[in-house]
Amino acid sequence: MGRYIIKRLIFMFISLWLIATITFFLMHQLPGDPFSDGKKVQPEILKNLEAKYGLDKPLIVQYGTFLKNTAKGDLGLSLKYRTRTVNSMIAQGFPKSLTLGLWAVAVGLVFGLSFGIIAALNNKGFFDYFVIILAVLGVSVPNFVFASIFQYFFAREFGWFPVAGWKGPMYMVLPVLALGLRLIAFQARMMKTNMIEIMGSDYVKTAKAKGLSKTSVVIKHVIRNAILPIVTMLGPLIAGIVTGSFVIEQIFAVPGMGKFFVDAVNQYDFTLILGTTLFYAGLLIFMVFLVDILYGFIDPRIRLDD
Amino acid sequence: MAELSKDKFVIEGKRTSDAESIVRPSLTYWADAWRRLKTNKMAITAMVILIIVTLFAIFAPILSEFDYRTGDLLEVNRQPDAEHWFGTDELGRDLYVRVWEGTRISLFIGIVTAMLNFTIGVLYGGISGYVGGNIDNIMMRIVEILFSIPYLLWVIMLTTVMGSGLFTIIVALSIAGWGGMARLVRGQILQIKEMEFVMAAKTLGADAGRIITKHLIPNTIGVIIISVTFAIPTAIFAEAFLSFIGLGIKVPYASLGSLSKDGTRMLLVHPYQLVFPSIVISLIMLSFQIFGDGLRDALDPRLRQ
Amino acid sequence: MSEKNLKDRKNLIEVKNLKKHFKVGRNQILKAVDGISFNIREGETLGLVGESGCGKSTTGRTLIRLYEATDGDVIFDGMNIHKLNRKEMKNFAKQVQMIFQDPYASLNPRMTVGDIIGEGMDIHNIRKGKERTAKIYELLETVGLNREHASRFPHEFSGGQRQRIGIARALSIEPKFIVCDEPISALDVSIQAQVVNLLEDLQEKMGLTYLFIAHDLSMVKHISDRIAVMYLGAIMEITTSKHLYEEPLHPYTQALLSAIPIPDPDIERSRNRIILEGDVPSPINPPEGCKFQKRCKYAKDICREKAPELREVKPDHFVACHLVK
Amino acid sequence: MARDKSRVLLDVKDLRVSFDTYAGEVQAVRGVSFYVNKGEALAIVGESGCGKSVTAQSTMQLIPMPPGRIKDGSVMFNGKDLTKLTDRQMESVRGSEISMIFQDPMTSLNPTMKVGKQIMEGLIKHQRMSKSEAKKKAIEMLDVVGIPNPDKRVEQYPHEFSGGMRQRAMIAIALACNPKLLIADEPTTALDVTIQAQILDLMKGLQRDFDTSIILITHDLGVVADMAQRVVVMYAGKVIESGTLDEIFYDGQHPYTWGLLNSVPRLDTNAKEKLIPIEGTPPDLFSPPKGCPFAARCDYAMPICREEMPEETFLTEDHFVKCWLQHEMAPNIENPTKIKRGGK
Repeated sequence: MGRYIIKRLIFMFISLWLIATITFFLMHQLPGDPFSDGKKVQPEILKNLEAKYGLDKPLIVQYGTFLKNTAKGDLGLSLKYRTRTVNSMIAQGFPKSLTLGLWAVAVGLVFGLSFGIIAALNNKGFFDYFVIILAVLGVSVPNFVFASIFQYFFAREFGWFPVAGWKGPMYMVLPVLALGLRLIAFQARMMKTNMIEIMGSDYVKTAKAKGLSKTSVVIKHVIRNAILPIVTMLGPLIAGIVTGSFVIEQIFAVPGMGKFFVDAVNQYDFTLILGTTLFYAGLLIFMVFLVDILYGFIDPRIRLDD
Repeated sequence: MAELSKDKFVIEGKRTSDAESIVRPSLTYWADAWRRLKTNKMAITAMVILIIVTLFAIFAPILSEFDYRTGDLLEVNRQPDAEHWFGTDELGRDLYVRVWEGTRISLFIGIVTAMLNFTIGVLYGGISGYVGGNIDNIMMRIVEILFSIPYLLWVIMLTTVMGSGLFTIIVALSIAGWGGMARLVRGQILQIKEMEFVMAAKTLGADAGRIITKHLIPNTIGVIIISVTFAIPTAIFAEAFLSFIGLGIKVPYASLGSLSKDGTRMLLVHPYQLVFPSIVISLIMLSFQIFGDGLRDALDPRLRQ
Repeated sequence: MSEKNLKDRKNLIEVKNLKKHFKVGRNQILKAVDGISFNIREGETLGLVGESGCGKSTTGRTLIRLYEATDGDVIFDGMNIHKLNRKEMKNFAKQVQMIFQDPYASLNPRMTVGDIIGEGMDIHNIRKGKERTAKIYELLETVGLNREHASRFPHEFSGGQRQRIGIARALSIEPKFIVCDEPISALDVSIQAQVVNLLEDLQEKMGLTYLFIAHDLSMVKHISDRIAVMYLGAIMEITTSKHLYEEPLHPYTQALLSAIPIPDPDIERSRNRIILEGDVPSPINPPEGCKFQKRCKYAKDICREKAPELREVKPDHFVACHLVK
Repeated sequence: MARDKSRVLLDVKDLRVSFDTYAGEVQAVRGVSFYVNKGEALAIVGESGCGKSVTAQSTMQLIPMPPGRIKDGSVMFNGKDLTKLTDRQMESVRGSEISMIFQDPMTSLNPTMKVGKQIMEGLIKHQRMSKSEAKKKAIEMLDVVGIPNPDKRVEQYPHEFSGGMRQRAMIAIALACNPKLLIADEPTTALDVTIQAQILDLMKGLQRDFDTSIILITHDLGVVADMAQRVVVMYAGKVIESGTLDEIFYDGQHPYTWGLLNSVPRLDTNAKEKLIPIEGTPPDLFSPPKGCPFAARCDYAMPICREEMPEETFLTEDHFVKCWLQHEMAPNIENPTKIKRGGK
């Protein structure tokens, strides 16, 4: 177990280093000029700025400094907002995105799993068809379409929720729904498939042959085993939530990381892009790592030793 | 009981010829899959929708009197009417033409990207799976590290660097997207390679070329086709996503993503500008999803027995 | 079928100290086949029995070089087959064939039965066009199917029919030697007899040599001239099937024979069964000394220290046991 | 063994079970009747697809419904018709009065639940035991079925058990509540012969000690000869012959019974005789043939066989056969099997 964790940690750092390197060199190929806001910058100022950001030094030196700082957790100064560090911007934006993301995951899990369970137990019934339709729609219709529909009807037409902004719990409902819908659809579909497969398995037959009631067979034997594979899918799903939030935050004008990131992209603020990408990549790799370790604990068949 | 006569009690013995005969008509894999697919009404409907949408994407811009690039500043933000079926945008450009032009570009991106993913993925995964051993280990480790970054982050990084032309978007989407296909193909090859019919071919003296072309490819192609079907909408969505964060197709060109993005800005004032592109993109994604599901049911070897 | 006179037949295959080890996990080695030696004489059927994990299938596959041997030699008709180059291998492939266990996995589902049977001829450029078709029809009829079946796909056939298609494929290049790797294990009893009878008829007609691998000792005894009993990668006993049943010398063979229930109530009622304790150990960490010592009730110190050699204790009766005199 | 009604534990009459598939109705069991006496082991033999497993699972109402459907028939157990019970009532029968073990020990235990807990579940449900009592009993049961270190094993998961041990654990689960009837569906098919011998030995011992009746579903006539007192032979969803062990083996009357006995080689005979296979394959139960289902493969088939299914003919109180050869107009056929009473 310990050995497995160490191995995974090493692997994680190699991944992060590779990502950092690739991102760094890619960013330095950027076509735009980060210091021109459309108007001409005086050569001396430009020189000063370049010195301030270390851009006058050879690339390899810049790379070294970058690695050293990143290892310390310092992602540098923003190129556009010259007085602000990337760290401070992440600190400002990320909590909002995190709240949004966590709620979306929670909503996705709770509704997705329950829908999946009910659909499996009501196989070929009315609710099953409802879930099938929801699953296909949720997986295939782009989230910005849902977001717009929600915004138009629930906010503008019916006035149940505010149209956009981030000033309180009511502001969260629509973005969370728009972000979580895909997750609900995905989980419901997967849970249903897993449940139906397990309900036909030999060990469920054994459980029935023991005389357990339908409810305890479902709760103790079916649901637990059906959820297990979903846990392994959590990593990629959270990745989907993160990237999904870029679009959703924009539509609902949520001042989170997504908004910073989109701004950074549009303004060629390469330290900010670099920092944010690294931050997210690190976060996701770490999440996947956590999920795997967690899985090792909850599934007795997995022995984390190689 | 019917009247029993002596002649009914004469021993005739078995009629095993009956037992060995096969009554069902013989069908090839593809004919059988098509037969199965045909019975799936949803999948066929989805397929028809996709064909119609493709035809519109190809012909609607050609047949229309309007041009997707030039706007009429006197006709700005017009509601849909007999002249402009989908209305016009804030620059007075006809949205009917723009939507189908956008569909054309989105479909193009989707299909070309899926093909590139397919090519890279099949080659990489195929080699990794077939050769096996340490080469497989190393090749898969590389994929694992490369694709520990989420797909869309990859796409963002690449398009930021390469700029957002049609060509660069396709390249970026392909570079970021072949990992899944490579893993799938490798898994399939590894599994089929160990099956007894491949052993049998080796025992007969078949060389690698024969095993790959006659045994491995025909038995993986179904799964690969299904996966390509799902790769198309994924690429279309990824481009739309790029448009939303400002990295997609640039004006005056249009894609379904960029049109939707422009539409969301105008949503509260001119909702129709979002309605048409989002209906088309949703329809495409939905149809690919349903058609892909149908195709999976039709091609999945586990259902054949 | 009468008992064949086997003593004066020449050896078609000589296996010398054959080993096949697999790497599993990081530093564990699965010794599937661990130094076995035996001969197969021309025209005979050698049965190879043992329980799951004893290495019998690996032996069959290494014998015809589907797996590369870890150590040891296989001499086929004077050729050391693990030393052949690519071209010689192709020539060797014409002389040996294999029939597989799983009638569902052993036929390529995307090929017609005709192409499956014809593949060997295509590979070796033996027959083309009409001649090829004629041979395919002939083979189908040989195995009791008919020519209409050539255009059909494997999934349209039952298990027994598929197994016969597999036999036709093996016969297509007119081999001398066929490894039958549990060809009947997946079939129903009434169908098993069909396949076994077919194999026996073919042997008689074509003078084939078989290695017949199975876990069902009664069927092996029926079809084989001689039988080798394997346990954890080693051969415990080899002798004629008559001797093996009448006079099993190895304690494992005795237990194995005793474990098989006989479909005759009176006999079953009067039998005293030897029940072996414990499970079949894993070939990953086999016991020291004799592989069977952990489950052997006669085991002495020497059995735990030294692996016994396979030696001829009676004419044509080889046993690997320290305790057999 | 004369038929004594008071000794009958389970009496199945005219059971008909179908499965509705996309291609139509598969009539898996087509009017099966048999009974089990107290304390006896009954074997149901037949080839794959003959309906023996479906029969067993329908007895316990364990076939998935839909697509399965019990169309007709009754299953009398202890004075109750099991087909008429509510789900709740049936649950109290399963595991406490009738238990079942399955063919594949690798898949019949829940992989994510400790073996001990899987034994305890039934005890807690049927005998209202507390957790600690149930655990004590689970350890005891593991010991009874011959698993070493039961107090440690009770805390382990199925993947830590070998195949033979898992089947032992399945038996422990099945026998925990001391049921009157144990249905064993091919319990040793997936096991190696030496392990099969262990399990059969264990089952025989437990049958003696617990006085449990057993229905043994198998295709292996050797296992039947070893375990059973009475035999039911099934073919294509019907019982074609039934009788005591000796009556079936030494005095079988149905050509299919003869065929089964002749197609297996015997370890104890020396003559290299040809096996006599049953040519052809069993009929497709989508559209079962009109007359006797075995007629197409039967060496003694007569025109009448292809037209009408024969009624049962009783030879003794226990032994009946469904074959037109029993009819007075039919020619006399001598039993072609090689097995003779008294061995050899």
